[in-house]
Amino acid sequence: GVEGKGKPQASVAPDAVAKFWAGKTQKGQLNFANWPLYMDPKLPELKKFTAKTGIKVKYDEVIQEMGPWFAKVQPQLSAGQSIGYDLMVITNSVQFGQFRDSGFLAPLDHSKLPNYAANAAKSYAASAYDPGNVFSIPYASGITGIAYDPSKIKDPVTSLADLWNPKYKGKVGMFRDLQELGNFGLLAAGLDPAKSDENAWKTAAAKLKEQKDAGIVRNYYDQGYVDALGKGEVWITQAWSGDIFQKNVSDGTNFKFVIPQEGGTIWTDNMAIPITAENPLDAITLMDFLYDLENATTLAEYINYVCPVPGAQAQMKKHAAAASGEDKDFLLSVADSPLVFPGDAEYKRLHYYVNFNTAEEKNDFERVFQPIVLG
Amino acid sequence: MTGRFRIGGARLMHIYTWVLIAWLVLPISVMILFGFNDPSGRYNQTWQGFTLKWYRDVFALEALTDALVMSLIIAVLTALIAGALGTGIGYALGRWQFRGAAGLNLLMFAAISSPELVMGSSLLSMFVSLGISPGPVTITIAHVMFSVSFVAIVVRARVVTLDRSLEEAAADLGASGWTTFWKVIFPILLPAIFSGVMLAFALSIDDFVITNFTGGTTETFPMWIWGATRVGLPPQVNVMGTMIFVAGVLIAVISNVRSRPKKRVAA
Amino acid sequence: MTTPPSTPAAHPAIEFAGVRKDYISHGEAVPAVKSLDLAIGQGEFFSLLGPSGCGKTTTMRMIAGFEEPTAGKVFLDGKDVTGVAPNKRDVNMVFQSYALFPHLTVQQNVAFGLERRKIAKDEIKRRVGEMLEIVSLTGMERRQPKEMSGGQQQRVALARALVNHPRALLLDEPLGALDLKLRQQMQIELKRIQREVGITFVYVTHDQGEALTMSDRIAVMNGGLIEQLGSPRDIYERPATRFVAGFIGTSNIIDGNVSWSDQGYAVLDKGPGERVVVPVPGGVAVGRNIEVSIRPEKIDLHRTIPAEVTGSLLSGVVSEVVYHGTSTNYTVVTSAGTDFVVFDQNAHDAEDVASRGERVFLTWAPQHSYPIGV
Amino acid sequence: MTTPPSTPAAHPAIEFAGVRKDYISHGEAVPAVKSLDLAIGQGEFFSLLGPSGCGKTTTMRMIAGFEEPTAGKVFLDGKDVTGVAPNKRDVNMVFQSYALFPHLTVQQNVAFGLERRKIAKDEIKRRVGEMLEIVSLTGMERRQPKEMSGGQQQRVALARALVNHPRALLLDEPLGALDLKLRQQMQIELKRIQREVGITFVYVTHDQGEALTMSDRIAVMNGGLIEQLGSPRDIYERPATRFVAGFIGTSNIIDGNVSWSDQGYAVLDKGPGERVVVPVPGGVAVGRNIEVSIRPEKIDLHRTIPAEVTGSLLSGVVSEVVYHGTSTNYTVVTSAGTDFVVFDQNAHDAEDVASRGERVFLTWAPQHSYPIGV
Amino acid sequence: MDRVKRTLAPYLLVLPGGLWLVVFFAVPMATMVSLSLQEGDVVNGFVFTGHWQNYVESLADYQTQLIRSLVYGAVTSFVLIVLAFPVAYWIAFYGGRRKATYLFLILLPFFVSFVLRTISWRMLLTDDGVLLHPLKEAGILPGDFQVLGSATAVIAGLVYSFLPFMVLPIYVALERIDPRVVEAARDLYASPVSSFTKVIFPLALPGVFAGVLMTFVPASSDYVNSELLGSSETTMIGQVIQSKFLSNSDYPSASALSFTLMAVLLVGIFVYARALGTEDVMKVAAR
Ligand SMILES: Nc1ncnc2c1ncn2[C@@H]1O[C@H](COP(=O)(O)OP(=O)(O)OP(=O)(O)O)[C@@H](O)[C@H]1O
Ligand SMILES: Nc1ncnc2c1ncn2[C@@H]1O[C@H](COP(=O)(O)OP(=O)(O)OP(=O)(O)O)[C@@H](O)[C@H]1O
Ligand SMILES: NCCCCNCCCN
Ligand SMILES: [Mg+2]
Ligand SMILES: [Mg+2]
Repeated sequence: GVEGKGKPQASVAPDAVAKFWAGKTQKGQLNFANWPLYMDPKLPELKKFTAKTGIKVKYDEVIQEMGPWFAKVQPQLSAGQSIGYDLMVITNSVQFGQFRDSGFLAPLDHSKLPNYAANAAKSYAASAYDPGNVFSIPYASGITGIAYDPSKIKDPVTSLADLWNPKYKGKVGMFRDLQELGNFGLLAAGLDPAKSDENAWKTAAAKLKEQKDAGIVRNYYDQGYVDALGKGEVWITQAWSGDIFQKNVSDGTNFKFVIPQEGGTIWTDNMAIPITAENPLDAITLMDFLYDLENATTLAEYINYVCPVPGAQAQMKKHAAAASGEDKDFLLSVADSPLVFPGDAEYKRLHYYVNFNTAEEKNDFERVFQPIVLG
Repeated sequence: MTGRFRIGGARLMHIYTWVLIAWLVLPISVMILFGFNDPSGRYNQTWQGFTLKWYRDVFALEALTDALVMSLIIAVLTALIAGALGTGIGYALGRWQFRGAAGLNLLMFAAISSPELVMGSSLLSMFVSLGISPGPVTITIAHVMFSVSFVAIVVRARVVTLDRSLEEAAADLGASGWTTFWKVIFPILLPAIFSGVMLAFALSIDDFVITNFTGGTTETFPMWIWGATRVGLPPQVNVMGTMIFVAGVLIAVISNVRSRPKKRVAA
Repeated sequence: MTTPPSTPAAHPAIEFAGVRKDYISHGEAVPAVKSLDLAIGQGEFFSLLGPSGCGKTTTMRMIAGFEEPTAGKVFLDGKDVTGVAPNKRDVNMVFQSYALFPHLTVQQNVAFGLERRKIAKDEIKRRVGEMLEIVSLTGMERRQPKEMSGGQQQRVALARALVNHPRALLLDEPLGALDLKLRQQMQIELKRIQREVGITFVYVTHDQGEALTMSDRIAVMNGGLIEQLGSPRDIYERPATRFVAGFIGTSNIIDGNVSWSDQGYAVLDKGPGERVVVPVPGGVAVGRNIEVSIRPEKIDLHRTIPAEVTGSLLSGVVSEVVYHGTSTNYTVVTSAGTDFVVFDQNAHDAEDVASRGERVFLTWAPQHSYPIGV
Repeated sequence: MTTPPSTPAAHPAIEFAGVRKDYISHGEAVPAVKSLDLAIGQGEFFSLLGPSGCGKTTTMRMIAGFEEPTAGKVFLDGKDVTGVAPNKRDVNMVFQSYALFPHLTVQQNVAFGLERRKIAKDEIKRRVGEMLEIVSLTGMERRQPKEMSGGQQQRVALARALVNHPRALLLDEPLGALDLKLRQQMQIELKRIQREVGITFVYVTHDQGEALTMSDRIAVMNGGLIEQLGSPRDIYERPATRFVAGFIGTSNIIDGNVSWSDQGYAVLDKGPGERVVVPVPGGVAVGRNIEVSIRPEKIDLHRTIPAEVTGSLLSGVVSEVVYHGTSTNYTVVTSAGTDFVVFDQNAHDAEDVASRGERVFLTWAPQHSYPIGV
Repeated sequence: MDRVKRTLAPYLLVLPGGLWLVVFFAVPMATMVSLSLQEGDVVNGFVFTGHWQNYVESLADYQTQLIRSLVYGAVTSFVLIVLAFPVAYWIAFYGGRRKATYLFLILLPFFVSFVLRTISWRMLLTDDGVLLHPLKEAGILPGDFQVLGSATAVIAGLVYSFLPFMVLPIYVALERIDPRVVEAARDLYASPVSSFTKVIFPLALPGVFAGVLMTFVPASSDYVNSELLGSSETTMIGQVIQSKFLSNSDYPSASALSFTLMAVLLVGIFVYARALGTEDVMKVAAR
């Protein structure tokens, strides 16, 4: 489970849920906006869903990064118009707060989420960004760490310092997302993101600036870092845990993912329904469907991200038992992977995102780190 | 000019011209080539074998197909609207001198020479301020905005070369103003209007920057590609790119052949 | 000429009554045609001749209806057409650049006017066919204007106008765009066609040669007014004004005080033994200054003083001899002070009569001295 | 003419020795100039005359050095210049469209050639000033070509060439772009300037009138060859070939079998009482068919059969009478079957000699019958 | 009545298109200026406060990118002149009957989507791509050799994108030169070199100027090329504006930068037009 700390979520009006869901009917279709590398490209879970419910799903991998996604849909949402999607996967970052505080998210009717209630890890309900899961339920959590290409980098990569290593000048990738970038700056400077203040940010920014000015950073990436790694543009980069696994599976590469000694960050991507969704009932049906034990298991097996359903680990082992040969080894390795089912040891090394209490704080944070990316 | 007035040798320049053309064509050939590649994974990056399957499955990626269809619809609408509005402006500017013509010319010049980025972002600013939601409609509005001046210029160029006595000749032969327009002026302007419309179509279907600002979540073909490039372009993109390329070249070649004047017959 | 006569047959084809036309330019009225009273007869080949800007085109455009007179009236076939739109006037125009419809075939171009008048398809076909035969374009029906030579295009323009059987055909410098050779060919063609169809031609040209050879009557315009109206021969041989004399062909002009006048002749004394004899049917007062015009081809050039001179005699020195093939042109600086040009047709003797620097004598018969404005 | 004479002063300005020029077009050799042997004297005004495509421009361009002869040699002032680049040849060209440098002022245009030859600034200024005075453009130094009239532009082009004091000036249809009036003015100007500066002019025109009035000598070219070379009068009055006769001015050409030949004269019998008398200095066999050319201005036209005829006599019917001002042109269909054109200068009598349809008699002196190629 | 119709006709014809331009070009520009003086954030909204510090701050933070963009634009235009001139020259003077064909070949890239052809370049040139990978494998190039990511790569991309816009106007200018003018120069003792420097090049200048006008503005404000071909060292102002609008939703400072860019470019064009005579530029640009 993933926890966070911070101010409790401003509660919604008690009748908001009823008001939103009143009169909503199933339309038999829904549009799902997700990140790339977040589902088996053959979409087995969605096919199963359609077969079972008759609801057709249009699945688009249109989210590369939170900032642009929010900026893209914000004008439509504030105009009260449909963004063309009924379900989207958004991270517990700055923009989650913006979605939430702007009133862009539909309050969830938990009576329609029995699987979630039954199978989800309980800790999620206590998250700082959405306590009580009023607006969202997790899709998956993940770890931001370091990925590298062992064919190019022979020395073992263990520490954040490797991202600052002049030996890899021009071959280092960093995230463009300010939260992600800032976190690694803080961690590299020995600071805890979740407890950081403006002074800490400035120290971190200086560290990052140093890295940049030395010409070590090739570029600041969104989801495109995977492509850059594949093309040899970067040899070592900030990365999201499951992506590297999927990349290796699909393209036969042999990249490595590590959580640095200094620690990595953990985040959660959440399924949420935009307030202007045209097919919210279909959307919530899918949300719950993905919490079915079997479905959660197969999804985790493929994407290799932290599974919000603890029961999936046992289920996976069952799958392994039923399989044989390579498949069996593979399933076992996933079930035992600390990246999918992290243990306490891992959690100790993982940090939470910076938490902003006010809009000014967030603005200050951005003003500190933005010139690094755009400069 | 005869062959002796060369600077540094015509032959050298000839070779150089071809080198440059090769350079211009290189990425296009790569695009076409990789439409026939058979990559094993998600990344169509290195040559792994020949296949035609992407031609068979061009439309297999629903989102990509939708984006292409969206691009085509917007481009057709843009071409029609900008064609009509631009023809009006072009005809009026070429035909009459009137108060405000200079201002309009300036406005068009500004619209043509403004950075796309600024036009896109300012439109977005306005839509945001007015609470207008971006989407296919705003994209079309923007596309019409930046292509209308081009149509107007193409049409105007033809109108100014129009022999004014043609109108008088028509009147002289008993045609009313309306008849003169439809029977004489319009048919003569038609090729220019057609060029303008094709230009608007091409500008629209190719546009990325302004669409990126005014499109919201609407995905056009270039936008979809821009997004997909982060995680590897599927070969279908190459196939569609090739199809658009071939169609464009064919249209250009055909209209060029058609407009080539027949040999003048001597008296 | 203010009220046209009433019997139809007697109507002139075109009539101007007290017409004036001002253009408004930058808020000011620019007079283009100052005062025009003119009747052009049925079937006449009538030319307007004059320097650039004298108002020829404006006059023409008032007939066609592209411009309305500022004052006065225009009559076509006796009917007042002031205010009638061009498409409702029964005259047709052949434009300088022909103004053929580039998108239509020859057939369609020629049929254009008939179609506007809703004539039956068959009838149109027949008439267009006939017309194309007259202008010798049969077989070219499906060509586009751009596929034709300049001369052929001009014939299409003619056919397109003529096929409507207009009361009059207006031709505004129809040959202006052609080179000399083609121009000469087309002059002959035009004249032939006019003879054949027999309708009124109103012709504008700035080429005097063209006007002289083609017209029944010529109006010489200058500064928005008609300076002289008459047959080509009238205008050439008896110019009414100095302007006309200078504008049409080459004229030698000499002036002087009348030293003797009797029996319809006057004499200007030009030094010892030299004189200009001028016929003045109405008589002229001795002592009055008059201007006399003499055409260069009327003058005889002698190397020795002729024994007996019945008309004028001047002496001078040859300053220029230019061989032109059919004629040799001499420029003579007369003792009287004026330069005289003399054309000598190379008719019988192939050698020059005189050479540069030589002293010569010029003589001409009294009737070839033409007093201007007397 | 293959080896030029050796004393410098005796050199012709320009000489062609056995020159041939083929263009390569689509891999095939197209002969433009077939064989040219020609010497143009110092200070001569020499014209090339001939129909379009006869090789005039090609000849000119070989002098300037823009084309190299396929065979033969070109000499300038006695020096073989084959292979010498245009910028190293001491001749200058005046182009049809003037080819003024549009981005330079008049001053800069005229100075261009001098600057290339690194003449001192002061000297350039002086010479340009002088030259502009000659062509009457003083005060226009700072104008751009587009701000000048056609005639002024032409004078700039002339000045730009002349200022270099070239051995010869080549003018390729320099007046082709001008209208009639301006053209005539410029002809006079050109002739004046040539007289003043006294250098060789090689002049190309397709206007025979221009060639006749301006040249010292004319070469009439046809199909890449010179058909006749001589003075204007030679060429006009004694055309060497039928082509020359037809190309220069109007000629009446009649042929027939010699029915009688004696004492340098031949007679062609043309029906009862009608005949053509031709001088044949070398004699000609009876019965031989010969062609005779007669210029229209040499012919007298009579309404009644003349009492005494010493030369030729033909009868015929007038088919066309065209008044031209200085002359009246008659077209006569002769009984002999050929159309004759007769120019009658309107010299003494203002009335026409004959009118359409009338029967007339044509006479001319023996020396005006010119047998072609006998 | 007819007369009224006639005087109204141009206005009626111009109205829809003109209005479209005013409403969707001129008004947005004004809106943008207004937005650039506002304060606030997306969630709570923006209010007009005449906050000109937006300009000060964003310029302070991003002047490097602005200057870099202008430099890239200028270098691009310059390189384009050098590359395009010989081609335009050859086509204009030696293209013969195939002129149209050559021009068509030059225009070929336009038949492929702008984004797609830039991506194709990236694909070709990328560190382990089809071009470099084999060379690295063969040991001809060191393993860390890279083309992408440098200013050179970005400028090369810009040059590629805009090459036809330079070739065409220069070609048009050269094509208009009367070949006899060149002959006249030779006739007047100009060597091949001086007839080029004294006549051909000066006469082609309006085309060169038009080419600069048509390439400098879009090159300076581009962001696709530097995004795809560049690195963090090559960030251009377009990327900054794009990010501020489309990632950070920071409309006021994005607008301020946008307007600054526009103003700088306009002043540039104006000075430039003045320097060479406005008439010429307008004429060439109006083609
Ligand atoms: N639309 C107009 N507005 C103002 N002035 C005009 C207009 N059209 C003609 N004019 C003036 O009216 C006068 C007569 O012009 P018009 O065109 O009738 O002359 P023209 O005899 O046909 O001359 P040209 O031989 O040059 O064709 C000229 O002074 C001319 O400048
Ligand atoms: N560059 C060329 N290539 C091929 N043939 C040519 C070329 N230039 C001229 N010719 C041909 O050579 C012949 C002579 O041409 P030239 O230009 O010398 O004629 P011209 O007497 O000047 O004719 P014009 O009076 O029309 O100017 C013509 O048949 C022409 O078609
Ligand atoms: N391939 C899926 C990656 C999802 C990453 N989302 C989390 C972003 C945290 N900033
Ligand atoms: Mg006129
Ligand atoms: Mg020629």
